[in-house]
Amino acid sequence: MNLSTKHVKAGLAVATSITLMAGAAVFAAPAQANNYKIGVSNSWAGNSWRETMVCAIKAEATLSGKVASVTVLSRNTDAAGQSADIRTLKTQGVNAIIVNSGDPSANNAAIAEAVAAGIKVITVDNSTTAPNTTFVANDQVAYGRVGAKALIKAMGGKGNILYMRGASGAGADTDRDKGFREVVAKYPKVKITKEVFTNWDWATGGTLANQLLVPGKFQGVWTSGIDYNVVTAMGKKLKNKYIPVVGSDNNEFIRLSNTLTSKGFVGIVVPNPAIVGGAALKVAVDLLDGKMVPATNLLKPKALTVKKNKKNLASRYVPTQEATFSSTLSLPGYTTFTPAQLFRCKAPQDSNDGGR
Amino acid sequence: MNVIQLKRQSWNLAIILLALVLGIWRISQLPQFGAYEARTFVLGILPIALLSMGQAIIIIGGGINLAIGAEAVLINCLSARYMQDTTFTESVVLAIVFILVGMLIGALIGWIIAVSGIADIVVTLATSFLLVGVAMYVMPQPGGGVNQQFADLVSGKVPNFIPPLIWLILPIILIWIPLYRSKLGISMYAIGSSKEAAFLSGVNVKLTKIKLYAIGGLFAGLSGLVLTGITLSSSPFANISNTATLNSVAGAVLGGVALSGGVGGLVGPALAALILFFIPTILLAYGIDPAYSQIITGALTIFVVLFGGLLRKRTAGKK
Amino acid sequence: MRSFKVLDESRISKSMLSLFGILFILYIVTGLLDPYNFSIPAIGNIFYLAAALGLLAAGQTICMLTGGIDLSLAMIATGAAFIVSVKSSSGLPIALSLALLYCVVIGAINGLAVGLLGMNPLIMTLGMNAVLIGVFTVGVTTFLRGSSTVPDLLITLSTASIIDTSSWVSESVSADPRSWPVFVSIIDTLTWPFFIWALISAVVLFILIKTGLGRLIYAVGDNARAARLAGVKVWQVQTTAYILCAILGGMGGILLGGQSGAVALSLANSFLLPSIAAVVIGGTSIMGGIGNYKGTMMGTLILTSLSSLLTTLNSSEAVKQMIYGAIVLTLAWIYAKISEGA
Amino acid sequence: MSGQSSLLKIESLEKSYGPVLALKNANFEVLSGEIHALLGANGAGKSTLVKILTGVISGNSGSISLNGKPVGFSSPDDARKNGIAPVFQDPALIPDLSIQRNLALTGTDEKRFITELSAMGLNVNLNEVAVNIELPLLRMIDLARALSHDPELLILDEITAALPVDLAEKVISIMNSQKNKGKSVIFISHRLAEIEEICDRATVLRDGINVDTFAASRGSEERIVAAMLGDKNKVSNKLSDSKKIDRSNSVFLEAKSISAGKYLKDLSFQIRKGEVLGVAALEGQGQDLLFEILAGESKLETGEIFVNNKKVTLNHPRDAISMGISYVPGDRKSALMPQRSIRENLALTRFRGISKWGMINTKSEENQVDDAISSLQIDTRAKSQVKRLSGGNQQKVTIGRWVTTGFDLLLCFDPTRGIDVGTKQQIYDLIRKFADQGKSVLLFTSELREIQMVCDRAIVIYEGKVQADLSIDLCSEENLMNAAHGILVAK
Repeated sequence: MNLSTKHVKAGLAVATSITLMAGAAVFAAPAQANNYKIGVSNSWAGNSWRETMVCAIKAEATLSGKVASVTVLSRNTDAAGQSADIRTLKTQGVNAIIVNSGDPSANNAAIAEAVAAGIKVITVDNSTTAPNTTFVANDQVAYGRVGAKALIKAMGGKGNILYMRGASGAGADTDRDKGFREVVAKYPKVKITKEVFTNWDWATGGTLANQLLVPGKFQGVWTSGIDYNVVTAMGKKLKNKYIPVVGSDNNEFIRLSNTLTSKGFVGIVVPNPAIVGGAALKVAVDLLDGKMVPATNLLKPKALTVKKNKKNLASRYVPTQEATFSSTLSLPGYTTFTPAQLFRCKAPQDSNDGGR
Repeated sequence: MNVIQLKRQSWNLAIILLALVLGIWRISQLPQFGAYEARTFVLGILPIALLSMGQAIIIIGGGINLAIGAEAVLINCLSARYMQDTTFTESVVLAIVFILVGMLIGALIGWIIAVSGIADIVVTLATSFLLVGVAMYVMPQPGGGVNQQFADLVSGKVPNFIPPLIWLILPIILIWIPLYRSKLGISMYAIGSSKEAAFLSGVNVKLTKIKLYAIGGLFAGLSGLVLTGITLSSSPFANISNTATLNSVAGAVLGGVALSGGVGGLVGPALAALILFFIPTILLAYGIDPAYSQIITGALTIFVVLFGGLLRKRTAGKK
Repeated sequence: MRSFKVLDESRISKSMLSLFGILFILYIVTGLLDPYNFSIPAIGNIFYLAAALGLLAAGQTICMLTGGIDLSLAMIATGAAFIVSVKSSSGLPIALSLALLYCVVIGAINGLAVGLLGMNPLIMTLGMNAVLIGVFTVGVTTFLRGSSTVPDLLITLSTASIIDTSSWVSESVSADPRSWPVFVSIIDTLTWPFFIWALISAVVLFILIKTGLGRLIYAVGDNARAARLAGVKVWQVQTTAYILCAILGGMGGILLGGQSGAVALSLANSFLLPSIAAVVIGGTSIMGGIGNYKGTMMGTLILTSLSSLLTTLNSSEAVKQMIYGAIVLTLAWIYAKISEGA
Repeated sequence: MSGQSSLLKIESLEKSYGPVLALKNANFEVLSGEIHALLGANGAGKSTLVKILTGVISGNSGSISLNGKPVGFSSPDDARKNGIAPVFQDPALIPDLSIQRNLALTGTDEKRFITELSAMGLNVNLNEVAVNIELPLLRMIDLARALSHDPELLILDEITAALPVDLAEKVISIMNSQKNKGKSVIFISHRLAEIEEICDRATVLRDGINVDTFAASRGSEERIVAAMLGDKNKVSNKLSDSKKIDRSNSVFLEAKSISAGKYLKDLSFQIRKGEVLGVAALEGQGQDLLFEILAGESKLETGEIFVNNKKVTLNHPRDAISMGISYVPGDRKSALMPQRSIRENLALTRFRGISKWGMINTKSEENQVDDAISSLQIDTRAKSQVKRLSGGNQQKVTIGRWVTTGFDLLLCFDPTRGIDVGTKQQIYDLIRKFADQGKSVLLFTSELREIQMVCDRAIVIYEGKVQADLSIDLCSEENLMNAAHGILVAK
């Protein structure tokens, strides 16, 4: 009985999707190898990290040789707007959609419609609760964990922490908070004495740092990526007496960590590579090729300090790139592009040479 | 038909024409056009179209509501929080309650404006902060949910595009047309056109203002509920409410509502939302960065208002 | 018949007094909750933090006095900061000139559209805002691609004290700053942003009170037709006002960029509504023709103190927003009552 | 009159705006079936009284009774329901609404309205939007709308001001027919002749108190003026002998074949230095456009303007000002900055060019402003905001601005409209003083007798042309009126 209902349901689903696809199949290019159409929906434009993520998708698509075009819908929009974008991509006839969702569940309906139409949906960076999707991201819980461990170590196992989080309610922030508190709870001499949200906004972060950094009040600072202006603020507010800071792989933070070591600064770099987009593209192509891919693909971060990883950090700094550039240039096993190809940021359809 | 009526009609005509041209253009770009695509169009504009209509009512009445986006966000958060894990009947009852809450909030804002005598823009600016704060209090993080049947009632089961279309048209039939014909409707145009003359004609200016803000709040409530129905979720962010507010003003103005008050209707703003939806998607099909659509949208709003202003100047000059 | 200085004095002094009162109460409350706030460095910090908002609000004041409003101000500010940081590789003077040019051009477009073509300022600047967001979003990946690092000199100018005292206080990092010598604290208070804000404020006050342009800004805001009948070319005044507004906004943006250490598209976004709120709290009418920059300065300080109070209170974002809104509303209300009574 | 019953009775009514007492102990009675004139100088409390009667505001103390029953009106609607219908100088019709929707707004019966309007010999397209209708017709529409409610008491506030003669006559006949129906009318006007002619009784207010009530008849003028002015100086009807027409003075401005708008067609005239030239015309003959063209505010379509025998183009008021032509518009509000001080209003023209945007020379400005204030006797008690000045003082500020600036020709458009008698006299004196200084004044007035009092010569505009160019001895009201109606005047 149970079995038969399942069969009926499956049959119905197949029938529905065939009906749905019937019209599209005539016009849309058949999803043959070397001819995939990839759609990207990104909920936040004009942000360096997201731009790099998109460039990584484009560059990797070009190099894969299997992608005909990458259609990017990248704009600052709300959940309804992003849902509309996902639907628009579906009507555009893409084979796979890579979504960096601005909301963990608000796009589920639109994603489900795409999945029902046989489109592979890969969520990147921010997880969603939509079923039948593949998730590719940096492991944010581990991010919080390794960052906390390194910070407490640099603080000598005691003291007060200025805890500058990201945006309240964002998936990455919640995950990092989980990992961070897990570790802090194990050290009774370490206290989070001030907790603020930067909303991942440099102006807010800078203002808060300037307001809160008072000599003697804190022995360590956690940032959720709004990092190097906190270090700059220390120069002024703490009169160049630096305390340890956990930051991300922002170009400028890496530079400061390298150069200010001589002044006693301990910068803890926990990379959060933006080129995770390239990994998402590889997963998308694998899925379209019919390969088996796990539902969740997490990249494990490591905490880097000048003391332990001098070479790594020295090579990460890219002088030609902007301060907020996410300075991780390759993900072994996922990406194949060179830095130059990444910076070029061309999709396969962008030029006659296929962008290569 | 006199000059002004003709002009008002020609404006609507121009907007219908523009929406049609863009619509056909967009459809011609698609591999196929069917119910699903139609549904995508309607779902894409429904929340902002409702919000633009609410804004239009307030602007016609001589005000402006910079808190209308925040009202919608608050109702979005309230409904996604309390309608999660409810039965269909409960959801419907709650929906009615939240629409009333939206009206109440609108009425409260109207009351503050009427009693304090502070400019609309200042009061609504301040209340927009307040309401977003309350929304964040209700839903500290994005999330929540809603009864699936209720969601289907709002957005229709794929690929049924009729329910959202009904939600777009129903408010015009059930709220706008009776309003336009009622004494309140005439009073709305009256206080927008000339507060003094309206007062001398026996209009209770303050009460009318409160009622109009309440109706605006009703539309904001509808918009928030529809958002919940479409996204099955809520997001309590200030930037969302600000963007929605600014878009609602752009939509109303593009739809032929004069910012000086007393002129316009609700069909224009609904169509304007459609136009604002088509522009980026058409560009997308040409592989153009959607950021360009921001430029075009902004420039279009400016030019439409400029054109309308010149038209008004010319008719006024003929007096 | 001699003393003409009575410029609606009673009303303005009354509201200025109440603004002072509110500022004082906010300060006392913040101080009682965290005694550190009573120290000189903490006071200096308020001025330091208020500077960027103060500049943006100065621009908005000029605009609103003419009966206009500039909703594109945040993007003008962000754009100026962007241009300076990206073009700083060609030298700071060139970068700054380009930013200035940008502000003048955008301000002029806004002003000419409002003044000559009769555009509604709300819609014009709203549209301009959308256009600028689009232009810079495209720009980040095309013509403005490059390092958005703010040059060191600008960082110094937007964060440092005028006199560097770091070598004077040697082994006192862990010590409470209240134990530092008083003269060090006082010198620390004199930061570049504070100085720049004070300097620009003096200029703005001078323009508004002591120059013909200032008179015309008020005149146009009060009754543009009267100004025209008196032989004033109103569009010239409006255009100048929008250009001034854009330049002040650009300066605020660059300062903000320096304080943030980085430039992003959202740099000044969160300052747009506060810039209007500061002007409103300061008693400038949104209809134009009445108000002054002194009030706006008080408004800026009140908003800055308020946000530092809320941070001190560890209040959640929700509570922050609610209190912020309630305070702006209450102040506007009190102000309306005061001016009604006079 | 003894048989008439009391319709409206006001007893010891008081109203204050903050510290200013607008009405103190005012008593006023209207009998049924009478036309009662309500008179008083500006600021005497007339408009406050009307506002209270029509429910716009409410009094602080005192009593109002209607047909012997005490009443109080909470809103204009409330007053209308009690049978009181006002018609104001600025019609209370919503500009953006059609006449039909305007009628619906006040719950007026359309058929009744059309009947009332056609009884006046007028008709209107009900779909027409109010903003497209000429002001005089709009006032008549407002009046017809008020009549449709069959009011016990009709309040006409300055309705005949600037109304063409034919329409003004219609208003008067309507008042009479109301009276014949046993209904009452309160009539407010600055035109004393009208009052003498049609009103049964008149009540004069001064400083918020009713100072005199008497039966109006021809010859009441002296009594009215005396009551309005109190102990202040009385007005002489004739001016001093300062008028000396010197035809030998050279021509300052000449207009040749000016055409513009709907009205002005081929209009020509000259004005000499030291001459006060009167302009008379019925409403809507394009005189306002003529003034605006000379002031550089409106564009000339064809024709030429010569100043000191040189052809000039006036594209902006600044061009006119640089030619020495200054403009005092009919609507004071459009020339003043209501929220700014007297000083700023007087000194405004100092900064008109970009080259003058720099630092203000405080000393010279102060001297200049002081001079203007003392020579024009401007009351400076409320100097911080001109909106708090009385209408007369506001008008002095608009003229004073040009005294500080200096001018050769002053364009005065109905400068005494809605101003009390005392201030009117000051303005007449001022205009004559300008002429004595060799300056020219072009004066349009809707009160024809002013022409004989102030001018050296007058032109009458009819159908866009100069119908008559009359020397002062021919400027009797009768002659002017004939010419204004297109009837030739013998020279």
